[in-house]
Amino acid sequence: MEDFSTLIGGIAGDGINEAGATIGRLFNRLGYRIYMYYDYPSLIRGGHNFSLIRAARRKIGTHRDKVDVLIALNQETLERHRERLKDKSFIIYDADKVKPLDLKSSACGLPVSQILKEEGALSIMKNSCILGGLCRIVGIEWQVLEDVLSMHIPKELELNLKVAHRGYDSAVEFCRIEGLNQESLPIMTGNQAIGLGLIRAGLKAYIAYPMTPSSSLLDFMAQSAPGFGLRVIHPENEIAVMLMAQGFAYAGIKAAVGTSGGGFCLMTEGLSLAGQAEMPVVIMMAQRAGPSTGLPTYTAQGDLHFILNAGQGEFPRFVVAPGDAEEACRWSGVALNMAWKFQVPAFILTDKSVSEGLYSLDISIAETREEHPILWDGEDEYHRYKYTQTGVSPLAYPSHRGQAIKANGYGHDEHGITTEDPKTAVAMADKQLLKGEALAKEMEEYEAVAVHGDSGSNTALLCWGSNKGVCIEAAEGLGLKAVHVVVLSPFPAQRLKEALKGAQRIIAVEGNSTAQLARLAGLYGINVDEKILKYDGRPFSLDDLISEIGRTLA
Amino acid sequence: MEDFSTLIGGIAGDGINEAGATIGRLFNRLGYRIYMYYDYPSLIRGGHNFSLIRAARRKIGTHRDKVDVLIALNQETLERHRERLKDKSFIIYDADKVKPLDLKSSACGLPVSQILKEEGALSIMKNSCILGGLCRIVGIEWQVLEDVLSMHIPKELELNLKVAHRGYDSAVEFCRIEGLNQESLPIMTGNQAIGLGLIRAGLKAYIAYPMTPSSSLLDFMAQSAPGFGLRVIHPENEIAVMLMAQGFAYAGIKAAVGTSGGGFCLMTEGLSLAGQAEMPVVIMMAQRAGPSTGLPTYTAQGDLHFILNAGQGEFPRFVVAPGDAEEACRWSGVALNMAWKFQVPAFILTDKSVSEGLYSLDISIAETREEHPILWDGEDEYHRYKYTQTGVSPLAYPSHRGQAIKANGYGHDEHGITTEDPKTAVAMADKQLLKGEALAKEMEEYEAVAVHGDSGSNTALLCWGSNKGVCIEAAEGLGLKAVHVVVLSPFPAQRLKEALKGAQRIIAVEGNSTAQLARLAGLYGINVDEKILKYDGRPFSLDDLISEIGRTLA
Amino acid sequence: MKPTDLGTYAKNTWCPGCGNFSILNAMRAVLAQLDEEGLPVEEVVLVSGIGCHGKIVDYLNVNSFYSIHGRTLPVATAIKLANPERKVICFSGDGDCLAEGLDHLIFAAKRNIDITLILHDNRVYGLTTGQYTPTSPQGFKGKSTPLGSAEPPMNPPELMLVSGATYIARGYTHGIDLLQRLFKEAILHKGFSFVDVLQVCMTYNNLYESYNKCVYEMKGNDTSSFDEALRLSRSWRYDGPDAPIPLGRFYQVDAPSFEEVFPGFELVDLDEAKREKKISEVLERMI
Amino acid sequence: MKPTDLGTYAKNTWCPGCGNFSILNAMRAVLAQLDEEGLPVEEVVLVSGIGCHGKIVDYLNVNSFYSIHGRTLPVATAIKLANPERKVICFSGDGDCLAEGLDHLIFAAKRNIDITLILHDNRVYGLTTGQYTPTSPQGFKGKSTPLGSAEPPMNPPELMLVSGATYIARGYTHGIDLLQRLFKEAILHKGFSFVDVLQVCMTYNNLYESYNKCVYEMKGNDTSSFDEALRLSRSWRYDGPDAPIPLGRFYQVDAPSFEEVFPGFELVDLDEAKREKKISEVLERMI
Ligand SMILES: Cc1ncc(C[n+]2csc(CCOP(=O)(O)OP(=O)(O)O)c2C)c(N)n1
Ligand SMILES: Cc1ncc(C[n+]2csc(CCOP(=O)(O)OP(=O)(O)O)c2C)c(N)n1
Ligand code: SF4
Ligand code: SF4
Ligand SMILES: [Mg+2]
Ligand SMILES: [Mg+2]
Repeated sequence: MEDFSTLIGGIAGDGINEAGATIGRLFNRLGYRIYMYYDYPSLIRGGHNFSLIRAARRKIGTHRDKVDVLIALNQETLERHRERLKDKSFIIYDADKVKPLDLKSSACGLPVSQILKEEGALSIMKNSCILGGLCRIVGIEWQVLEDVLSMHIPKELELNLKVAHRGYDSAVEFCRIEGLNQESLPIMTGNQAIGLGLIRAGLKAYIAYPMTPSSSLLDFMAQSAPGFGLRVIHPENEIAVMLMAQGFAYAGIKAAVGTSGGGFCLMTEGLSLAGQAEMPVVIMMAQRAGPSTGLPTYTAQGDLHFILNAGQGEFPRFVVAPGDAEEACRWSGVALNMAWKFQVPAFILTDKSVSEGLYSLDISIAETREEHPILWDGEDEYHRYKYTQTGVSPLAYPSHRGQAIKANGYGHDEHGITTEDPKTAVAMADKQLLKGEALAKEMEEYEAVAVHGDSGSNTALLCWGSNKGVCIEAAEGLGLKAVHVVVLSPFPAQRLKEALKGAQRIIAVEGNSTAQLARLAGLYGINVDEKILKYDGRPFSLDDLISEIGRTLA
Repeated sequence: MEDFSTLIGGIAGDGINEAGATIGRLFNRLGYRIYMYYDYPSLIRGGHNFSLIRAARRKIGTHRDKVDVLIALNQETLERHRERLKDKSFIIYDADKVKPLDLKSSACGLPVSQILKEEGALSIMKNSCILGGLCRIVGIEWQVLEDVLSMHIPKELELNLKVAHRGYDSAVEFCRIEGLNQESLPIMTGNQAIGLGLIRAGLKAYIAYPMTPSSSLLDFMAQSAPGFGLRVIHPENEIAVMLMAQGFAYAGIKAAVGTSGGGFCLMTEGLSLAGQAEMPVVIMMAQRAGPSTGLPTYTAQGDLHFILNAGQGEFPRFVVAPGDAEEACRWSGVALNMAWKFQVPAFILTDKSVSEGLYSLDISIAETREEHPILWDGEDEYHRYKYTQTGVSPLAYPSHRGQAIKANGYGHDEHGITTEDPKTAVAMADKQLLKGEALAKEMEEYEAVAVHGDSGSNTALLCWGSNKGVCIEAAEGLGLKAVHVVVLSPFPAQRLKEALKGAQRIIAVEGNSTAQLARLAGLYGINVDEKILKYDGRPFSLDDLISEIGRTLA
Repeated sequence: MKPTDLGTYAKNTWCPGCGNFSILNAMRAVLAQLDEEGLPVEEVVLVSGIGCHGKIVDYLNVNSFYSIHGRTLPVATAIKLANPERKVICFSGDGDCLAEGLDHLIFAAKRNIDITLILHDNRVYGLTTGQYTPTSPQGFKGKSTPLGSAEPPMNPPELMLVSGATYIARGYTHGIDLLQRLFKEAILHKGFSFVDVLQVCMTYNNLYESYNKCVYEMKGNDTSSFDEALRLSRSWRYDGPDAPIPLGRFYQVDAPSFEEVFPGFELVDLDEAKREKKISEVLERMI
Repeated sequence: MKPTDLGTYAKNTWCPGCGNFSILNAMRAVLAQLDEEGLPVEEVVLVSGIGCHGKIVDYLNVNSFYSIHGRTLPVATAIKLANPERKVICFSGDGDCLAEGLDHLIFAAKRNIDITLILHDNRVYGLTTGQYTPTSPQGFKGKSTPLGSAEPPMNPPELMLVSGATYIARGYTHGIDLLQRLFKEAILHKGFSFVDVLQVCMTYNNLYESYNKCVYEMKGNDTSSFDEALRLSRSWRYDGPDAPIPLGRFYQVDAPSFEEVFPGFELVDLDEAKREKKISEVLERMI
């Protein structure tokens, strides 16, 4: 079985996210590639949370509707997800809490509470118990589970192992997941991948005010701070976040910020300052369903044009929307490099699916090395905004005896002194245009658009960001082409046209209600024929998309 | 002479804006139509300010490079503007401050300081003296000046008149401006016109934090508050401004806010709230040269796409960019009506040129009446977000016994209670789409695109906002068509296509460096052939544009 | 009207044992009681921020505006100025009100606008799962500060006192009688009322034990004295966990409230004809 | 180094007689003097907001960041945290710092970060031509409040005191010796220093006469006493024009500053090889 889906569900507080991750790690140890979707409402205890873990031979980035194993920590899980059961699915449940439904599936109720009680274990350890049962049921060797738990359980490992073993012993084998002859890869969320990508490319400071689904990057950075020598700050609000980033940039410290829509709004004034003052800054912007507070823990691709146009006035920006953790890691590094090379704001535009989804990551692919900005040569007088052929002025940071390094958000001359002179205004605007061109030129070297699936097909799915995985699989399954636009600004129109060559029918697949990428492509004369849009806050499953494509092509 | 230009220049603090307005009023009394451009840097005393007042038989909205009369309150004025002199221009100057250049123009130095001293007048009264001289020189009767001064000088009228008469007596007639057989119209700035337009359509509250070039609307509203019963608030910052507007909207009070780019940035989060909570709010957004602080007192059209896309998530909005005071007055009323009819944010997008430019206004054209929103009928239980065919839910404001009126920026159900249910999320997003369609339908009734000049020409100038006036005149002069897009959202693509029918060569004329309207039109398959862009913070003069068109067509 | 009449069909999603339940219950009781006593509940408008606290408006069948993070007060200010008859009550979080929206809080106090602000002061960001807030003690180990926060805490009652608030009190979510008394006083007070509620967050900052040990109710303090209010509000500054923590009313004085002074003239509501006439007059003066 | 060495070619565009000239001159003198005394001027970074005050950075040939309205402090905070050796000085306006950016001011004080903030407190929005600010007296007739503002003023030194600033003083732009003394003290003070400068705006709020009548210099006050500082800072609260106005230092205490405590560990600067190794370790733990 080379495509295996497991769902575990319970209430918030049950640790469903972590339990799902552990299941992913088990499959990972067997050489599978992992994708996990974690679904939870905006509350802390109660409600309904579930993790959908899929394991397959090849790298994947989407989930299936149906599951092979359904793990129910409560009755609601069973009831909500019964539709996901196939003829041969298996149900595992907490026998003390869940009354099995009269279903045709095989099922195993574990006496979880009893085991916990007997072992004197905490309620949260029920996951260990259940996972023990799962391993036995799907034929994963005890040792694999022991290795995983030993690595990832920070507290009371012994007791957890004991409880897990009890679960293992209470169940019987139902099937046997074969190990694949592949090495295990690290598995991580998109946000963790971004963190690593930024750190690898030389990040020295991370500033954020918590906001779902960006907060887990703040967590990761705060944890990584001592090891990597990062300054991690959670200040009073997002305005401060964005302005602090500029203080760091001025001082020569590579900094990034992270937020989501509402928080980003508060950064737009600072963004425009970064444009005028030419401060490099990286913004990780994780989309969620809006407008306003919207559905804070659910996904969307509704902010593309906002990001492309945010901030008053005109200045170039780099925008990349990675489609999975690998891309997130690689392109975050590129974003940091571009920010400093061209002294522009650079966006890593994700959504809840990419930011909080769990993926297998092959670091050899995701590698991006630090590049260093053009520095002042120390000759003559320093001019922060010196005109050059590329529009990029060499950088210097305080302190240099005899030199004043003057950054300025007002209209300014080369030295950084304020001026409202019309000729200088034009020259500085032209400098911005030049930088934009230089950035676009640089981007020609990068694979800003990727073609997947059947490249000869005359039907193409056009997507961006988190829909990469689902579009690739759907395209492969249906013999279509899938075109994934990775860089959104500077827009890779030429590459996109080439990628779409031969496609007579272009279907945009997006997580919004107005087809924002299609709109953007339209600007460059690329017209989409059909649109498949999902805007209920949930990502497409492979099955969703395949049936939508079927409807569209019918 | 039916096209007469006067320039008056001096330092900040000389009252150049008011002096220019007075000159405008003089011509107005003679039946001329007026346009005035006022140029000043961002400082309070000193520097160089000038007003360029143009008077013509027909309505105008642009200035000429050359002037007929140059009034120099200081030497710098003479030197900076000598290029503007024609063979037959006349120079008036303060003889105590200015050394006349050796120019061929006729000139008259008035002994201003001496007169002031003899009359015991304050320094600021020099303008009265100079204006007296001007009237005599261009043959405007004393009585006209006396009328204008009597109406507009709040303090020490007698002394001013005396000083003016001394100026009048010190000069000699050089030419004679003929009165036209037209009535005098009110002359006002774009911002004043907006204020009147909003008040006429039922505005009850105006909230703003000062920011050039929007501040003069705040001034106007604060002055008008007692007479019209307006609540005018200048709170702690723009975030508060935008949120207060929503509190008023919730309570049923029609409110507007005003700002410029940087301040608008701080409103974007509240804007998205207005989208989700369906709060009607009018935003007067006056563009200036950016990015960031940029050139605060200079003009630009650099924020169009920002305005169209600001705020996370997707929701409809109304955006109108009036091209002069008349349009500003009429369309501001429309904006307020649309905001409340469709419960959407409505933008009045101006720039420094329109906001602070002075225009003759024919109120009979600028008239827009208050329309009333759809109100709850009082039957059954009130649901703030009731689904309807147009997506527009009837409004109710507190208080109604037994009814809770619940506004919500979170994802919500019809009643306004938070929910993250996927079906409801889709239904509410569809409601937004429906409102957008209903708004677009309503807009079909409005002249959202205007055609001027030679409608049969196969070359068309395409413009928006403040370039209306200059494009019309250039088109008329050169036998071209001028197409002015007034409404930017919902975009009047159909009307625009019709307007451009027959045009084989479309030239975008814009005050930015990236041709933002051209980009927008491109989305609808309307492709511009050439671009004339000006981004030095100064508006096009008629001569600028004509020579640019010449170059383009060559 | 019974308190239960003020419920809604919304499912309550707070954690079991969360202090917010006390605030909800106390407010429900007070609003029901006030309705009986002549302040009809439909005259009340609730405004909430974003955070666990914000959910309270979903649970009260009362006019409400569920606003955004940190922005209760400007919304509330406009609602009050739209109609000074309304009783406007804000529910705000310590992150919401003291970090994101602090500017508005100080201005509301400065203006002494007649609004009641209930601060759900759990000294943690609840809804974003456990970061330090402005009232967390220095060294607080939250998600964004795993090694302990570097900032000393803010002292909200003291800050409100110097900012101009005219009613300042502190409650605790174990102690619903006091909460009810303070809520009622605050709502009835004319001017800006600030109620700091030590609201226990069970999940991320369970301080029940330490609070239970330390809180005491102030008795007989001179609530008209700035100095005494200052002294008492400074007697515990959100730092050490084991100092005595005063509950009750710190301060209450009478002062002109913003909506009384604003806008500086009698508001008229012109009919269209009158408005047109005035517009003509304005236009006349522009010739 | 002479003060004049610190000039630039930028044309000064303040109004004749503007109090900002005194601030500029005092700062220039102090920086030149400090340079002589061992604080090299290149170690200084200036940050300004937007308003007439902000222009000062154009007139000083010193490292600077001309920021946006209200946002000096977050920029300055990061510059300080980037390198705690730097001396960071903010120039801010009363609109800038007390309205638009008040949140940051209180947090800078709370953190006690070693930054000096000079408040150009002209009690009016200068550059936007004359509106009331948070320190304008109630009833101030500005452009946005032609009938008089409805809000009582804010008292910045008092607010700073309860917020945690460890150096608080007031100067006046007629009195350059005192200004110099205070600037120097403030810059040398370790922790957050707040200097409220009664900066006269000639054009929109000319208070020379009233200030000249009322100001006096505090002598012998106990600047380590919170209570005394509070009393003195409350002795004039920006309202009546004719009360005695204390100038000089209100408060100065020693306390840990933010950059000393932050980030809670020794900052290392890993070379690429070490970084890669650490990354591999992190990845290992993710299998
Ligand atoms: C502008 C903005 N930034 C961040 C968030 C994310 N956010 C939601 S709730 C919250 C923290 C809430 O903490 P607090 O105000 O103390 O409320 P509590 O949950 O503790 O009641 C944050 C940061 C947001 N919604 N909006
Ligand atoms: C976000 C934002 N809002 C408004 C403005 C416009 N603005 C420029 S200067 C200023 C007022 C300045 O007043 P203050 O801070 O007291 O400085 P002063 O000019 O008196 O020195 C304002 C509101 C701006 N630049 N940015
Ligand atoms: S997280 Fe804390 S504040 Fe939020 S509901 Fe749970 S216990 Fe209450
Ligand atoms: S307006 Fe006032 S503060 Fe600004 S430069 Fe002139 S005098 Fe100084
Ligand atoms: Mg909290
Ligand atoms: Mg000021």
